[in-house]
Amino acid sequence: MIEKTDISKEDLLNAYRNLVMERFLDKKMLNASKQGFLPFYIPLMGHEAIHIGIGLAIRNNDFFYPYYRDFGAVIEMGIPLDMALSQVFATENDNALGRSMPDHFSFKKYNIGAVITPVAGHLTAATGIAYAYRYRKKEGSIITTFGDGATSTPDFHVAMNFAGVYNLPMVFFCENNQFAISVPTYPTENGAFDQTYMETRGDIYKKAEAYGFKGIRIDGTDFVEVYRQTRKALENAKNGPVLIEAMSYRMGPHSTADDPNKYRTNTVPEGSAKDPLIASQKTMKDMDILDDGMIKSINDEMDKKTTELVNKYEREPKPDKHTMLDNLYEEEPWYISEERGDVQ
Amino acid sequence: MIEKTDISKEDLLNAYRNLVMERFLDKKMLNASKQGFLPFYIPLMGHEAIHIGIGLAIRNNDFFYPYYRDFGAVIEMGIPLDMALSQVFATENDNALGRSMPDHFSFKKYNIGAVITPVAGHLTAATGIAYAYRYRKKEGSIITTFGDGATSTPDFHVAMNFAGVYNLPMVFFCENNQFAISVPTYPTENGAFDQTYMETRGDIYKKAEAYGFKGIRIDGTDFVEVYRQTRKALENAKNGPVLIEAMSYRMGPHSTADDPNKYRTNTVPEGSAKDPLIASQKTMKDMDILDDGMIKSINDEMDKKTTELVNKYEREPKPDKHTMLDNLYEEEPWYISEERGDVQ
Amino acid sequence: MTMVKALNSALDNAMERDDSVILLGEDVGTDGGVFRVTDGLLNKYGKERVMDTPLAELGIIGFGIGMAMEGLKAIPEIQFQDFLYTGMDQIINQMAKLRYRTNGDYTVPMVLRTPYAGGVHGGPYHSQSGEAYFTHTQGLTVVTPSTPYDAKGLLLSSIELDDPVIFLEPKRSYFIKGEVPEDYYKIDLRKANVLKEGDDLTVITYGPSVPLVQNTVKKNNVNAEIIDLRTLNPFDINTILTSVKKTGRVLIVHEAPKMFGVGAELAATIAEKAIDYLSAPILRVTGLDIPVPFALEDYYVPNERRIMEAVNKLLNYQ
Amino acid sequence: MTMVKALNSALDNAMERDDSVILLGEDVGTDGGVFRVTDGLLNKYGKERVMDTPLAELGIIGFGIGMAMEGLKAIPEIQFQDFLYTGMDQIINQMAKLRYRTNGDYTVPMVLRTPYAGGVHGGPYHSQSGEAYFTHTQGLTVVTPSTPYDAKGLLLSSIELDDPVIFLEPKRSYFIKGEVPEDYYKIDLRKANVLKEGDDLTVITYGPSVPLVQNTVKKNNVNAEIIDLRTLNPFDINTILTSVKKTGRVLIVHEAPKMFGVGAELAATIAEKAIDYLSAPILRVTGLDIPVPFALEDYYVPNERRIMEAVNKLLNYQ
Ligand SMILES: Cc1ncc(C[n+]2csc(CCOP(=O)(O)OP(=O)(O)O)c2C)c(N)n1
Ligand SMILES: Cc1ncc(C[n+]2csc(CCOP(=O)(O)OP(=O)(O)O)c2C)c(N)n1
Ligand SMILES: [Mg+2]
Ligand SMILES: [Mg+2]
Repeated sequence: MIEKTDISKEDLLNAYRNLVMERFLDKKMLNASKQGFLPFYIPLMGHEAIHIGIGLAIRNNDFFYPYYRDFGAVIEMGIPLDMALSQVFATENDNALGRSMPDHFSFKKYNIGAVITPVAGHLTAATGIAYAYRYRKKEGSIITTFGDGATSTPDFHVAMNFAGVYNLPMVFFCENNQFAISVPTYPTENGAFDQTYMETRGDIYKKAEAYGFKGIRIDGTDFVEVYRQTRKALENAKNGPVLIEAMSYRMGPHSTADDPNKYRTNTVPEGSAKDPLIASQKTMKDMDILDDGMIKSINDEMDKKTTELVNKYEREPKPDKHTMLDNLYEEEPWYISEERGDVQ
Repeated sequence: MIEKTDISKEDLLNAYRNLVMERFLDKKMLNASKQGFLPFYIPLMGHEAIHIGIGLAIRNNDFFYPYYRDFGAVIEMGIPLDMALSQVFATENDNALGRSMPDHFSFKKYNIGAVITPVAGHLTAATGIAYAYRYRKKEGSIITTFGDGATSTPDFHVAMNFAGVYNLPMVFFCENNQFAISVPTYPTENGAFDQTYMETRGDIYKKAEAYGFKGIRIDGTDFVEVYRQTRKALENAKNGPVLIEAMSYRMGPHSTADDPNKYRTNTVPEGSAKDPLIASQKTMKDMDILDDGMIKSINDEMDKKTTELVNKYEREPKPDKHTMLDNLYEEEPWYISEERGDVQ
Repeated sequence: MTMVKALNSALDNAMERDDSVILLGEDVGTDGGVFRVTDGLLNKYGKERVMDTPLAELGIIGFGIGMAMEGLKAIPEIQFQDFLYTGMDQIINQMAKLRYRTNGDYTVPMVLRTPYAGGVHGGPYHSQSGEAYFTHTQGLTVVTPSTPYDAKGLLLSSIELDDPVIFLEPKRSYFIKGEVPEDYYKIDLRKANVLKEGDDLTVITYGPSVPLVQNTVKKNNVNAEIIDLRTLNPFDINTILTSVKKTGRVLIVHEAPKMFGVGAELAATIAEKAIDYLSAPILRVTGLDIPVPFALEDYYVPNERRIMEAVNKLLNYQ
Repeated sequence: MTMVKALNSALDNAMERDDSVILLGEDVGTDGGVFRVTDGLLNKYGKERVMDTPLAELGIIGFGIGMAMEGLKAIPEIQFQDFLYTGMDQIINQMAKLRYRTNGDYTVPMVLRTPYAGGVHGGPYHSQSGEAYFTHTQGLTVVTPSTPYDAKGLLLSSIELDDPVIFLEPKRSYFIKGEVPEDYYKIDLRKANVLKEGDDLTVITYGPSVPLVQNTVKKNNVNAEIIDLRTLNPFDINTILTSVKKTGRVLIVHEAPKMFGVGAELAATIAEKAIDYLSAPILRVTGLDIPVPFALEDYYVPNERRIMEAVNKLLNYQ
């Protein structure tokens, strides 16, 4: 049963279009990586409904602190594609001058935190941002995302505890794709457990209780459901923190350095019912927003558009090497000035 | 209602004697510290029932990894008073040559881990020890202690999660004295919360559920109860980890550097019903092991004995300064050999 | 006033001017901090600005970084520098790199205060001098005062900086006294302080070792130039080279262990840029290369005897 | 075989001889490690000895320490050295100090393996060269191989040591090939390796910079003595001083940033113990003093041009 949402059908359709775009872009960026245009790439497949649902739920005043696998969320929030792709392809137009790996966005003026590689390394900063929001009486809540593996880290515990103690206006959003590279999240997810161990024996959404607040588990394959629950959580967060565990599945490799065949058999192939593209299409159809003809034409459009985009960005020039010594400090130390002579 | 325990009345009486000894020793060591014999001291008052209960529960093959406030537990385990007091007073007979602060015991041959100052810094090592026990098919379980404040640390989370994932034979024992220096543990414990914050909003014993195992809350003022629950936990731990939260109250200052009047009014004065000495006496009387005459004579005996002990150890010689460069490495590096000339 | 009071006065001045300045840390509120540096500030500014935190340095630092990202000025206190390693990842990977990796999209104007070095006989975990970990971390400014006056002025300058500062307070000097204005004033973070001019040798030192060096030089009538670095990174190379070129003999004194310590970089820089001016080896008198032993701390730290041995070796060197 | 295979072979040999050797880390089991160093070992030795862990370096390290305290030999793998800072407290405060603070009651025979430095274009968090943090930590032995042969022999020696070793694997050299015996062999951890004798200058280097130095020296026909340190702390002072006294000119090359880096201590030690033998400044060619930028890593690392500039400056110095 599909409840009504508080946004228009048009918004939902646009969101669906972004979801399809993410799917196509992902494949083409993965391809660009195989061809050597990207030394490293983090695939998105399986996460699209989560991304689009989150992006749709975030409103003007909210703050988003993403992790490294959140491309679609940023796009759905309305960040210009040019900004996002300049970052992914580390071009000279990247606002961070190509200093970080793909998908490590930092868009302060859009209220987006700076993605960091060490898993969960952003979570305590997100609590500080939430505190600053309340201190400055800003509208909006903070939402931060992370993987299932991230719940094993020191940072998760400490950030959750700080959020509980200060009763911060924030949503902790766990994108549970059931794997942290090769290590499965839970004991029960697949049959490989005689050979190895898992991330945790506790249900992730219930971990919130250890910190005195509530957690929920949701379906992460349907972007409308993700939207609805996330929006509600952002509203509720004004009264204190909320944890969401969204169940999905990492359909591709962890990164371009990874070969998932070494440790699992893929239980959610593309096109199957748990593929977020298929699950989201079903919801949209049930809501009478989408039909097969539209699906096809959107696919065609996005296929073409994303090919053009990737072709363009993969060939953009890289940042000038002389920029690399800029902006380490407010005022340049003498030894950095000396080292300018070393960059030739 | 007092259940029967599996140990003799004589054992219980001896344990009670140690509890009284701890109380007297504590006062005199605190005094020695005020007189300058100890540059730093960590008071024990309020924890004695926990210590004695734990010490009584630990059996030959169990391993104990204590924190810095566990003097009585070590004594009750049967460690010679001379070893313990040589450590506290950092004398030349200390097996660690006075290198650590008081109560930082390390008695490998008694299966006691090396106490570390950074709060909770020993918890992950305790999990590794538990793993080694199982790997080597050793009898016994591991028990590790820590304060309530320690549950806020990264180490607590990570150690609990590892224990859950590997299903380790260990007991996590939280000595909840309701304060981490000045910061109260829970929101509800006293009236000071308009002015400040607390350690956590989650009940400590329930935190175990986040890691897939069970926690219990017990009364930490009656050593017989502590003994019984701890022994049961050590037995159960053979099937996986257990968390115990023992409720007590830090009746004195946090350390000799602390003035609790700055942040609280003492709600458990000496001699009140929640004083572990009084609570334990009541249990012992109910069990017909103790009467008022015995209480008085044990007090007199321990008063005298502890005065003699402290007088002796506070005047013992300190370790020879030339020892200080020993045993940093298996094989001494050249620069340490050079630095021997610096120690004069 | 004491250095503790001077630091308290700096915090008070800064909080009074600017409501974006926020203190946080274990026991900084009701208790006023274990060394009482934040005493009285909770009452004056309330718990929104003087925040007791749970026991997690990782959180204290990360929380402060987040506040800085939203335009507040967090001043976390870490009770002892020894405990800061539990938040090291946040320092190295987030705090120090954020400006660089975002090309200034975000900055981290934040001052992480922490007492360091010995003086309280606290054994291996209340006595560490870990400054070299921070000076080697690109993006950090590392500051350490030696007097109450410097403590206040350097702290206020650090608070104004748009970069993260590791502000190391020599706890053995917490209770030394000196003249300190009640009013707001600053000290240039990029300038070393020539405490005494001299011709025969240059002694470079900082923080907890400054009084020892001053007393030793005075008592033994050494014609030494004494440089108090104040900022360890980026240090003031001009003041150092000018002095070294004048005296030709260099002694470096710090309480941290020698090997791979701060003194090594000072020596290496001099050996690169002023070798022709040197008439003697570059010597270091430092803490021993071991953890600080509880009962024997007094033998661990540099002392007058060791300094004078080195001075005499340098002065007699042909 | 490649360095990766050589390391795998060392682990295999060690595990075969001694059932107290246990591997643990993220993805070391089924996956065989992100660089495949532990490939095949889960199948051979089972999950009790090749343990996949939850995502927590702090736990991996602490767990290993506990195993060591009970007589096992833990060999944790940290996926990238950059992530190790989340367990830094365990390294500095527990692993490095345990033997000392208990006067040997407990020791920590444990080898913490981790890839470091650049080579995979992984940006600021897959490229760090943090060796100076470890060399400055009293109690640690810091080892880094430069060839497949050394990798195996040094790893086996490290495993036999009754002390904690930080074993830094230059990931840019993971796939270089060399002769490596299948059998068990060791290399002295306290001896540097003179890779090439020479008279005009001494080049001291290690780990990922070794091939660059060798190629540069060869290609440009420099009469240089090349020292591969192998162990950074405690380093082999005799080999260094002997060479420096012979050549009188010193160049230090490493990929880590210069300021307060490992090269600083080498320079400082030489400036203390051999200054009279020097005919030129002590120079360093190192990584730049910034985080490693993703798109511009190639300009960050030392290169032939920079090395030859320094060599020429040294050789022409009067
Ligand atoms: C602190 C840290 N340790 C290890 C890594 C290497 N690593 C990168 S992603 C990853 C798995 C993360 O899993 P999860 O949190 O579930 O997120 P997912 O990648 O599945 O979206 C690991 C181990 C890292 N980036 N940071
Ligand atoms: C990592 C770390 N941070 C701070 C401290 C300083 N400190 C020592 S004890 C303590 C409070 C500990 O409280 P709790 O865990 O409840 O134990 P208790 O002392 O009450 O027995 C603090 C903050 C420390 N030792 N280690
Ligand atoms: Mg995952
Ligand atoms: Mg407590």
